[in-house]
Amino acid sequence: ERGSDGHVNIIYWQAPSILNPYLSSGTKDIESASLVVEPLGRYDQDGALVAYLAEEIPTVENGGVSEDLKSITWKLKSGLKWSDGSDVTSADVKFTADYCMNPEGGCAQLAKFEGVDSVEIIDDLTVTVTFGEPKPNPYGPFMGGQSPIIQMAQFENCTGAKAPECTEANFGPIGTGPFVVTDFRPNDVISMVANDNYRDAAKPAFASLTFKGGGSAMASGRAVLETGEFDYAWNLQLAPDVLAKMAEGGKGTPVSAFGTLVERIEMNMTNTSPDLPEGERGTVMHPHPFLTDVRVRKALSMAIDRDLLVEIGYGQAGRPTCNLVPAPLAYASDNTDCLTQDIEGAKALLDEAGYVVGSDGVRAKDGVRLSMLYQTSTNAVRQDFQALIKQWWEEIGVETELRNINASVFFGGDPGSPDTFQRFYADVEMYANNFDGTDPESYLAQHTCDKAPKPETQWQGENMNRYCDPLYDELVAELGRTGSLAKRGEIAKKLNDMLTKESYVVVPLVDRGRVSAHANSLGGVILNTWDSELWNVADWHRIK
Amino acid sequence: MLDQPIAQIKGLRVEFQTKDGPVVGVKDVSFDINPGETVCVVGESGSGKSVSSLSLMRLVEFGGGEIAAGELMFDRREGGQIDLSNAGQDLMKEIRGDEIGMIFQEPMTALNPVFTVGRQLTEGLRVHKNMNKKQAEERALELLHQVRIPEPDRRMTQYPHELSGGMRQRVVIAMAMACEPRLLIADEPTTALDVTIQAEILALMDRLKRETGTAVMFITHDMAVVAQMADRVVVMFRGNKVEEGPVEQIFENPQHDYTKALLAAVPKLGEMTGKAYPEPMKLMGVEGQKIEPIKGTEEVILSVENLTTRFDVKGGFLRRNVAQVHAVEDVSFKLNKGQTLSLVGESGCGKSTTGRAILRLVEPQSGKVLFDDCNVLELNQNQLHKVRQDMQMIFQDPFASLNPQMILSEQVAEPMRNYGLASASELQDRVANLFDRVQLPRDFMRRYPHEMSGGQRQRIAIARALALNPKLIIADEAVSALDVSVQAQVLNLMMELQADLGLSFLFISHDMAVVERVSHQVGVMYLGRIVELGPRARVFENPQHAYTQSLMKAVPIADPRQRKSERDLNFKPIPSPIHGLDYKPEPSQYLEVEPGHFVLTTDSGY
Amino acid sequence: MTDLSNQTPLAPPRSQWLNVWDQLKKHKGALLGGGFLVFITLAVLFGPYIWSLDPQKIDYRARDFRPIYHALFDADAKTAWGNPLGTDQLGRDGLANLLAGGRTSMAVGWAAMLLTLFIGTMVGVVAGFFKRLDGPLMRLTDLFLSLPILPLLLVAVTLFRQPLHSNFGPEGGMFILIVAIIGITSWMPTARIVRGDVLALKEREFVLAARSIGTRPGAMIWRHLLPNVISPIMVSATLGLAAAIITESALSFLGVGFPSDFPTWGKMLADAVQRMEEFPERVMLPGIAISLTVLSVNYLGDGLRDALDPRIRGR
Amino acid sequence: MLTFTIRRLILSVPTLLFISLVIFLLLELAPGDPMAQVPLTVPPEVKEKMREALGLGQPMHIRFWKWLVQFFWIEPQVMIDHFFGTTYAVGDLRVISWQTRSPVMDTVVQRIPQTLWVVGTAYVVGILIALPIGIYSAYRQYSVFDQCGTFVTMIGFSIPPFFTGPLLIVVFSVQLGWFPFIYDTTHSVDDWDSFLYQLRQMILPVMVLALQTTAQISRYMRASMLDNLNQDYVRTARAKGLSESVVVMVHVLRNSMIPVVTVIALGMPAIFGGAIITEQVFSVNGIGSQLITALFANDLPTVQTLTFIFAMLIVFFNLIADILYGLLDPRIRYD
Ligand SMILES: Nc1ncnc2c1ncn2[C@@H]1O[C@H](COP(=O)(O)OP(=O)(O)OP(=O)(O)O)[C@@H](O)[C@H]1O
Ligand SMILES: Nc1ncnc2c1ncn2[C@@H]1O[C@H](COP(=O)(O)OP(=O)(O)OP(=O)(O)O)[C@@H](O)[C@H]1O
Ligand SMILES: [Mg+2]
Ligand SMILES: [Mg+2]
Repeated sequence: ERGSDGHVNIIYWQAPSILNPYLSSGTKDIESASLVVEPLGRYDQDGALVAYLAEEIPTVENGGVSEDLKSITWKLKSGLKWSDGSDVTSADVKFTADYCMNPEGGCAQLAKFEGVDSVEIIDDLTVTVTFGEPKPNPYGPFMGGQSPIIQMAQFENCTGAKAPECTEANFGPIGTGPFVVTDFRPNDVISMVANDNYRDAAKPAFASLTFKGGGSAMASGRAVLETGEFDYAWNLQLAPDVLAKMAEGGKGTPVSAFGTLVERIEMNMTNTSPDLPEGERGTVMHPHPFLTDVRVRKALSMAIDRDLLVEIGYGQAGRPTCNLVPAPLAYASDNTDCLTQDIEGAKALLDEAGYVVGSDGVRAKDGVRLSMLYQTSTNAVRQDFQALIKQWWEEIGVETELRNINASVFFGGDPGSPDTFQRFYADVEMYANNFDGTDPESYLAQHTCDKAPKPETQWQGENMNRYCDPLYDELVAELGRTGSLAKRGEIAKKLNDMLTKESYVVVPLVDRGRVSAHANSLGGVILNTWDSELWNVADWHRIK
Repeated sequence: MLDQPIAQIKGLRVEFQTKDGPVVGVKDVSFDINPGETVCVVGESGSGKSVSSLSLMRLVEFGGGEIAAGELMFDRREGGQIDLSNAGQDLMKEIRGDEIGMIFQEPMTALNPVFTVGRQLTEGLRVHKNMNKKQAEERALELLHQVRIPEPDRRMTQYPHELSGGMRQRVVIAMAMACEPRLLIADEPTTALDVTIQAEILALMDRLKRETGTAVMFITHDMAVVAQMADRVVVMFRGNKVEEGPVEQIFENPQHDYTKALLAAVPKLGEMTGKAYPEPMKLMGVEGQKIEPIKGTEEVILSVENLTTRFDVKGGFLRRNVAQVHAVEDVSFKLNKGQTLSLVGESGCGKSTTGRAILRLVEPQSGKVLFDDCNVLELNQNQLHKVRQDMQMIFQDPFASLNPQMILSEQVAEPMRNYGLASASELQDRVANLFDRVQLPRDFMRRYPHEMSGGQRQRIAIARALALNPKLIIADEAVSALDVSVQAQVLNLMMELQADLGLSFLFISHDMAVVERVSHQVGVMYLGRIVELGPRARVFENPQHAYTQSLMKAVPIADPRQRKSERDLNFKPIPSPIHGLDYKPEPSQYLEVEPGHFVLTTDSGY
Repeated sequence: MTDLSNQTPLAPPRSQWLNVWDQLKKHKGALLGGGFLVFITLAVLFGPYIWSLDPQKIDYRARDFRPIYHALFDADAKTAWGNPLGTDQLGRDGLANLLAGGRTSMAVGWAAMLLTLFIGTMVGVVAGFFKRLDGPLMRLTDLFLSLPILPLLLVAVTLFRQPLHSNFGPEGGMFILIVAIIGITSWMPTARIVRGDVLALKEREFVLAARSIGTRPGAMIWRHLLPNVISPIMVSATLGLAAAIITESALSFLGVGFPSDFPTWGKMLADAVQRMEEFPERVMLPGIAISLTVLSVNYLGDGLRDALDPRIRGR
Repeated sequence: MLTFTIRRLILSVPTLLFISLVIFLLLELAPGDPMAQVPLTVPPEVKEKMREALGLGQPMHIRFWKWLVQFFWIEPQVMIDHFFGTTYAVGDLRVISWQTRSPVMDTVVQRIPQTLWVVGTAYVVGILIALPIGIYSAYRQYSVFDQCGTFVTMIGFSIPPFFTGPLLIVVFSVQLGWFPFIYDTTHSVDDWDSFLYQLRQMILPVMVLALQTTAQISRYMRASMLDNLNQDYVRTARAKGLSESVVVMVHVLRNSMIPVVTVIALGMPAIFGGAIITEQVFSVNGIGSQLITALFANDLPTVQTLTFIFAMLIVFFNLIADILYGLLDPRIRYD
């Protein structure tokens, strides 16, 4: 029964700063907003699509998606009400699209609406989204936590340049979700109560909810697992032994699930020596002196013991992987050849490539020493990884200098800074990346030649390693044209293998899952890495 | 009852625990103090005078001292005699301030800077006499009247720093007298003050003693003061009592060598009457002293014309000047080579400022300072640097003018370094020679200022001034802070140097007897102006200006048979030297009463 | 007949520093502090040659060893004589890390402290001595007080890391950068205190006296002012060393410090906080090392201050 | 005194303007991008659009001028509107945070209370503990108490809060379970029980912060007391027959407090500035954590505004310290 279970406390160690997912794409903001505003459909814990506000998920089979893959028609459930009591109509859906696609708004989810030509209202409950080109995956708009439906009445005057000025709306959107915001303190805490107009009269079980943000993963883990002050803690990025120790506290349980997040090492194919003039440094003009040799790259990968990395860094929240696309099953390659460490093999490979050990223990060929700069963002686990990998590489005769950079600089795209991951003024770098939803097309397309960051594009671009293979580009184009799921899977696997086991340009290390924790008295938690973790909060309840 | 002494000190021995083991402050001292009697304790610096008095108050403990032996019998107001040396601090608390009052050596620091005078005065009264605030204030006001502070009502709400030194000392006295103690201990209450204020305070204490019958233990090293105040005298020397007796006996028939030396060293006003030129003093225990008049020359070395120095008083919005302190106003004089010109006058009349202005340590407003025919006031920094080589200054306070962190040889060597006069090896020799010159043992060279006695320190200052072979030395109260015996040595040294090297001195002092001893010329200053200027003999023997005359009267005479009575003294408060910006002082005009003897005819403010 | 001449204790002339040393010897705290400081300095300098285990050597099988003293009260604890202070979660030797970390921390601490003192004293003395510069310099102090350290660091890293890196190597370059940043962001309190003291000193007569004997401003500051502000500088020094060691660790925390394979006490402490309950020694050891160093510098500073002050020394 | 104050206040205007310019330039120069925390899945084109929407495309001097106008002209109007119900600022663009897209000042106002509660209380508690320790250590210099005091305060000074914080949490929250350690900012005090709860949730962070304050202030207090205990006026006070307690607690203390009070005043801006690490450890989410989140998110308007408010406080409290000095010490006169 709605509201019968009292109060629930959620803690995120990153605090939400806004409740409008169209103005911020931070996970904390999207997930907190998912308590209030809902999309037409969501991905479930297995990545399958589930209808939320929509009657059902449109597909080619049920006629919701046109044969030419150029349009998709959504039908809203009838009788849906906003939390202020007004009806949800297709106008709201269209408004949502217009809101985000407004060229002046700086919408954070614009990518979701990529290729959308128009959104038409068919009737009060039906809208059709038309794409300019065939879209094999038409579930961009209105699917998942990133693109929920917002109320037209509330946001009508907040479009375009005025979007950021509507503080009240951005802090307390009217939604269809199980909870309603009563008090929003940016970057601190959100207080919510159950939505009286929620479509399921029996839900949510909790009458009120506090969403606390801030602190550290350590503190939030403690609050749930050791002291029981909170019921749910998000994303406990802690060393496995620390987490295990905390779990002994007995007040709660860590839960984990896997998505597509892969911790990887990227190899730089260009020379970034500081001696090169600015403008040429780190561009395709100067190929890397030794990383362009696939044998070196492979040897580097072979020297790594991924099992140990997982054991030390992630425990139950990680598993070794050799794939850039580890999931979903349809797209995951069966590539496992990198899983066993082979130091001797690596040495042999380097010998074969002509790199011989010098007096200082570092291999060299023709005066080119295997000496590398290995950069990553500052983070305890990554630093441990760096230390381990450095040791292994040193064993095979590769000298490694470590550098770690403040995450906000490393991942910030400031073209003026030499330390961004796009600029990649290092030989190898390590970070994690994933893709939205379940379709890896745009993810794989990041490694085409034209996406290489270069001075002309202000160092923007996603092809960090400046990998360039015309074959790869062609295959990506083909993927864009292919509609059949099976065929798409095949191409995607091929692309994945080209980057990993064939060229070792990208050296995946760990398939990183998500660990969160809930109090033992909190029932109904199903961890979902494909959508907001709080996707089923309406089902949460207190175990008596 | 009357012949029972108020306090008896028997065999007192006080030790201090220091890092280098125990130091004996007082070895063995015994004497009595009878009711209504003034006992003067004299002795050189460090002889244990203060320590004895502090022991009587049981305050030595707070300075790290310990009464190692002896009895301190004190006759309480009620309840007869007790031995203070083993009384508890609780009991002492009752006695201190109530039955024994104490006036401390340093009036400048003895008052708490952050409380008003009124508050500090009433504190003791409220503790001992159980008065309420109002009663205590009334009584405090009465006390301030008694010590003759001008405008006592206003003083109650002022802070110590707002009072002049003399006023502060009077507040301290009022504080000590507050509860009408049976015994008053005065530890050098006037040493730091100038003659007129000193005379005033001595008169005041004398009157209070007469009116209330308090016994006084008066500590000093100034024999003239002793002669004026004492009934009995106790002479101390290095921790021991060496002589005791009625004042006349001590002065007329001293027994102990030290007492004799002490008395011999006292310069007496009038000693030089009839002599045209200054000459060194005869000292005890110094063999083969040659005493010859120092003539000097008639060649002018320094000529000051219409020197005016004013300090800005800032205030108001944007810190503009709102008024000026007219510290030196239209001063002119000439100083001859090899001679000494003395400036005398009250505290704050502008003596030091005149000296500093000549060296441009303060920037004068206008006037001319001709030194060797170049106008010092027009020089730029580099030229000034050069001229300072020939003009040196000895400062008022020898301790303050030496850097506490620097060893002495360095300080003496510094001027030579500044002018690059000697190479490193030569430097040591020259410093050593200077030490010899001022009669300091060479092994003092590695010492620090605080390891020296006051007289020794002053000699260092002199050595430093001599280092550059200057032609002129400005000696600002160079001997005021010293013991008489040391003072005599230093004076002799200066005169000897003058005779040998042909130095000229501008001698600034408020001690008339000393001035009489050393000067060729004397200038009397009052409120920034010279009111009388002339040859020493003329000014001393025939003072013309009213201020000079009263100054002469205030000088204590080191002869117990010539006591001054309070009625002879006629004090006028000094007017303020602060005037508004639009105040235009009139130029000074002088009348030449005798050849070379000038007297101010225009208004001086006196 | 009493001897009336001046009796002067004829102490043999000794050098100034011998005096200071004699005085210092009498200060128990200073001796202890100095002794410990010498010990720890020697240990971090030469320790790595004696205990030659590579602090970065990861021996995964030997991870999470406890210090050997642990065996005293817990016989089952994983201990090994090869790792007397235990190992960390990657099997790196605790003792070797402590020694290597000490090297960096002490170096950073001392260098940054000296820089802080240098800038602070300079600014303070100049502001106090030259009236005209007082206002501007004090406003400059306000400015530095309000500068946020993190952006400052990021700017410095962006601008200077590469040149420093190529000239001094990765560690050397970072060392200079960190020391410089800590130095320029923490001199302000020293400057304020020194300025206050100099203002008071300037009114003292010996400064006037020095001027009258022709001392030029430079020499004035050097000979007369600086030696007399030693005492507040000493206090700043003690606090400054601790602050620098801690700030360094906070910097690595923020990802702008030393490379991660470069242990420092602060970083060891910060890293170990997560496992504080299970392995208290990992926080305690670097923590104790920092505290003891700071304490001994404090005591040594106390002693030195007393020893350098001739007024106290004489007693 | 008044004119001194006014003069300094007027002089501080150019100083502050200059400081704001320097801060602005520093932030501009610093590498970093408001899009740094946007997930990597968002394509660069979209990020570029978002940047433009934030106004990042405009030239530097225009942005600085805009900020100046917003901060010095519009924000004060908003304040006036708030207090007097006027409508001067309606429709004007205020300083807007890039993270929250809401006026920075609103967030600041929202956060001041918890910062003041926690950091302010800690400061007060720290001082209240430090003063007696400092006084007694000086009065009994080199006694056991003094030695212990020195020892403990130096340890307190040399141990960083990122260690003491978790330590206290482990002991008092996890092991003993006495106090909560996640600060509830929504908690409002309206009765005895809620006050008790407020106390309980404040105790841990306050303890951590107070340790640092205590360490520093007690050192200053001790030094200052030592300076004054040997002064002549103390002997005079004793000679008047005052009891030891009056001598020490009235005469000596009053003088010793002069430098200490100014030190305390100079520490005040730090209260408003929050305590970055402690706030993070206990999730207090005060000003300190606002600044650090803004820094990491490269939220320049917030950083600029907060840093500048902080600079104003520093300048202001420096002035206060100077004035206090003059008020407490009658010897000092400013005009
Ligand atoms: N607190 C102390 N610690 C160590 N020695 C002390 C202390 N106070 C005084 N003494 C020593 O005790 C001796 C006597 O000192 P006292 O102050 O009584 O001299 P005094 O006769 O009053 O000299 P002055 O005329 O200079 O005041 C001196 O040798 C001095 O060094
Ligand atoms: N730096 C200064 N600023 C303002 N006023 C000053 C300054 N120096 C001296 N005065 C004032 O100038 C006047 C003369 O002072 P000066 O020091 O020359 O007196 P003095 O005759 O040497 O007195 P004493 O015998 O006390 O040394 C006094 O009123 C004094 O207050
Ligand atoms: Mg004395
Ligand atoms: Mg004078």
